[in-house]
Amino acid sequence: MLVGKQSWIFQQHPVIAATGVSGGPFEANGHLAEDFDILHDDLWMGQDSYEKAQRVLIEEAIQTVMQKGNIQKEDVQFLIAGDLINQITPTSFAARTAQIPYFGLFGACSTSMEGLALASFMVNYKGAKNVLTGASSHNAATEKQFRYPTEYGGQKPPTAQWTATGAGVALVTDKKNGENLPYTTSATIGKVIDMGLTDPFNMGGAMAPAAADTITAHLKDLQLEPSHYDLIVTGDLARVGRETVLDLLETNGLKMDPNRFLDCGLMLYKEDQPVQAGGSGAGCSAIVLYGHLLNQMKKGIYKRILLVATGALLSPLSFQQGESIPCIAHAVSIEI
Amino acid sequence: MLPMFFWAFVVGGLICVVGQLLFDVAKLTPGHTLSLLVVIGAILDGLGLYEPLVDFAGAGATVPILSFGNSLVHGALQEAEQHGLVGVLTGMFEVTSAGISAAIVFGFLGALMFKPKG
Amino acid sequence: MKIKQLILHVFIIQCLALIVTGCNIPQNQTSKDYMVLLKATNPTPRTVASDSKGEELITDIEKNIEAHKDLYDVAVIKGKKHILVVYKVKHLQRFHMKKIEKEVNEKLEKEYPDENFIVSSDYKIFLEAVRLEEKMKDTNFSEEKADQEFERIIKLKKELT
Amino acid sequence: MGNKKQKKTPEQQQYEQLQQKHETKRPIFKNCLKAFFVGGFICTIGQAISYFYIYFFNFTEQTAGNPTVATMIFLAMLMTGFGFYDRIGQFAGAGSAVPITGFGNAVISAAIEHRTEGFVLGVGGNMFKLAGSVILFGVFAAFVVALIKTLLIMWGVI
Repeated sequence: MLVGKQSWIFQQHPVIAATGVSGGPFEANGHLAEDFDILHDDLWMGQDSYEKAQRVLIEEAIQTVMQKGNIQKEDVQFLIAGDLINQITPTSFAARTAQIPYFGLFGACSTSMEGLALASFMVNYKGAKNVLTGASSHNAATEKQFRYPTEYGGQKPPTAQWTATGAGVALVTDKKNGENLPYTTSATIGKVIDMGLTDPFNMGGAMAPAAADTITAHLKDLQLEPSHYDLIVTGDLARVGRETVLDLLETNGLKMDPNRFLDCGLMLYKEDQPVQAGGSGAGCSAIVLYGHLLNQMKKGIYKRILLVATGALLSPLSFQQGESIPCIAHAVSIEI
Repeated sequence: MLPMFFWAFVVGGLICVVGQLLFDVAKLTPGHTLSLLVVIGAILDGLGLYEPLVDFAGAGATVPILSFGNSLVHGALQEAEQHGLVGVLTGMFEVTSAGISAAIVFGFLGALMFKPKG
Repeated sequence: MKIKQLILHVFIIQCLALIVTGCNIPQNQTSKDYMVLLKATNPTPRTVASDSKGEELITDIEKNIEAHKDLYDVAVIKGKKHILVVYKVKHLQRFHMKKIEKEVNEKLEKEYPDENFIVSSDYKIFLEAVRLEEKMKDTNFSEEKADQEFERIIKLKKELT
Repeated sequence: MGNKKQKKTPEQQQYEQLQQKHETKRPIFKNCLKAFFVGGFICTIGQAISYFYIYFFNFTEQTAGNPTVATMIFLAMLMTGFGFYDRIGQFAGAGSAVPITGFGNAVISAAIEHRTEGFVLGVGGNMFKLAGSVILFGVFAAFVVALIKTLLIMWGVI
């Protein structure tokens, strides 16, 4: 049901029945290693290109989620997923393997919540019984696509971010089997915001206004106070973006508790890992939510969270042509 | 010879500091910075200033990418001395061929031998 | 797979090392000559063909050149047709090497108009001059061989320009 | 490039200021220091290699430049291939980018990166995607400079 200007409320409470999360070697050394279902110690995942490696990550995440959710592919109606690589081929190729009717999404790093919102909407209105949704990224494949060759010795400034290697896929169903499972309650779809920043090594700064806009809209549409949520988590704003968005929200009249305002990009890696400002990438918010955060919720640490995935909608071409970086953010609230 | 090492270190280091300032203060990408330095090298040689620096600092002046512009001009001028204006075109790679051909050959060998580590 | 790659690496590196080192390693080096690059050696002036008049001349030349304030360490060798004059330039003066070379040339031509000079400040030429000088200390080293060596140095120097 | 600044709305400019407050500053002095020492060190190695060629081979101070450059690019290939050069680059910035080894690294890293697209379209087509601009602007600038100088000499100006 539409509430306010741009938000949905899911009265049927679509359930996130199971999740599958895979990651690479760098993530295995990070903070959240125990929340992964599959961890690779080889960045190539046994493939001969990084793009294929990313496909493997998605395939594995899909397999895991179907196993854990105890469901056959015939019973899954749709797969809604995306990534950052050329025309989202890794996801499409994984969908070819999965043989599930497929919506390919591109929302850059906001793909995870865009997918979860759409999946919840479908399930809520009986457009589907079981939907898989997810997002993925691969560090080396993304670097190659957007920046320099991985072996190139260019210096990254401290505002740069490290693209996470990993895929997170969730199974959204209409079954309420009484178990202690998280469910989605509402979603806010953001609009594209461009504050004219052009530095591709400062994504956090570019994406912060989009996050602030979506959070403000969400709270206004649902008439909530920030304290309604135990935790508000942004996707991959990292250090620079997180501080900026807190500042922006305060000017909007929303006082956040910094201890209850986290960022996936900052949670994923340890302090001593060379990630500059923090993690990023389409997979970043997917693996942190579907791995770590839902586990925390099942343990009862958090009851209500709002996840705001942010995406920078640039391409290597657009920034070389001197265009600024348009950004977007989508929010989904999850309760248990 | 020992002072040569010292001055190579100092001059080479200073040229790199110029590059770093172009990165950090002027916020240029590595591609822009290196292209700019090569052009500066070419102009310095045109003014006759680079050769004394090479005499003075040895590898401190020949190893930084500036010297690429310098040797391009050098080759062109040498050839122009003998063959006139056509020499400007034909002599360009006379001196720099080593760097470019080494980069091509070793680049290809590298692609044969290695995979990106990530 | 990994072992195969490793062998390939080692093989290619070996090949390159062979190519690099395989070509023209100079013959019979003397042990002391690396000192040339480290400090002033002040080698004795020599003539390829022994004649006392020539020796007097080159000692004179050496003194004359050494008087230049920007130079140190001068080697002079007289061949049949040319006289090779090699010197080192004080480091801070290396900015003006071209000017100094011109000055030395002019001075030599003015004071010894009858001789043919080859002037260089290149370390390599200096090194070779000292190597030749060392060899010529040995009385068994024939005049012919010395002349050959001398011409080789001259050729090397001419390649420079 | 010129119209980028003009197009910004007041709102965007305001945000830019706010954002800059939170932006982690680049440690310029520290970066310069690192660039100085690593860059200087690479040049010193270059000097040692060129003395090696002068001493053991028939190269003079001027001709030793070519084999020195080739050797340094060879070393850059090994370091790039074994995955060290990008780490040195992150530490040293311009200190490892400005020396000729950085040029080698740009060519070689691109070549290695694109081998998955095949040797012709991948390696061949992308090898110079980073270093190409250096060659282009180097050659063009050298052409202009040499042309001007040659003409000036021909007209007897200098």
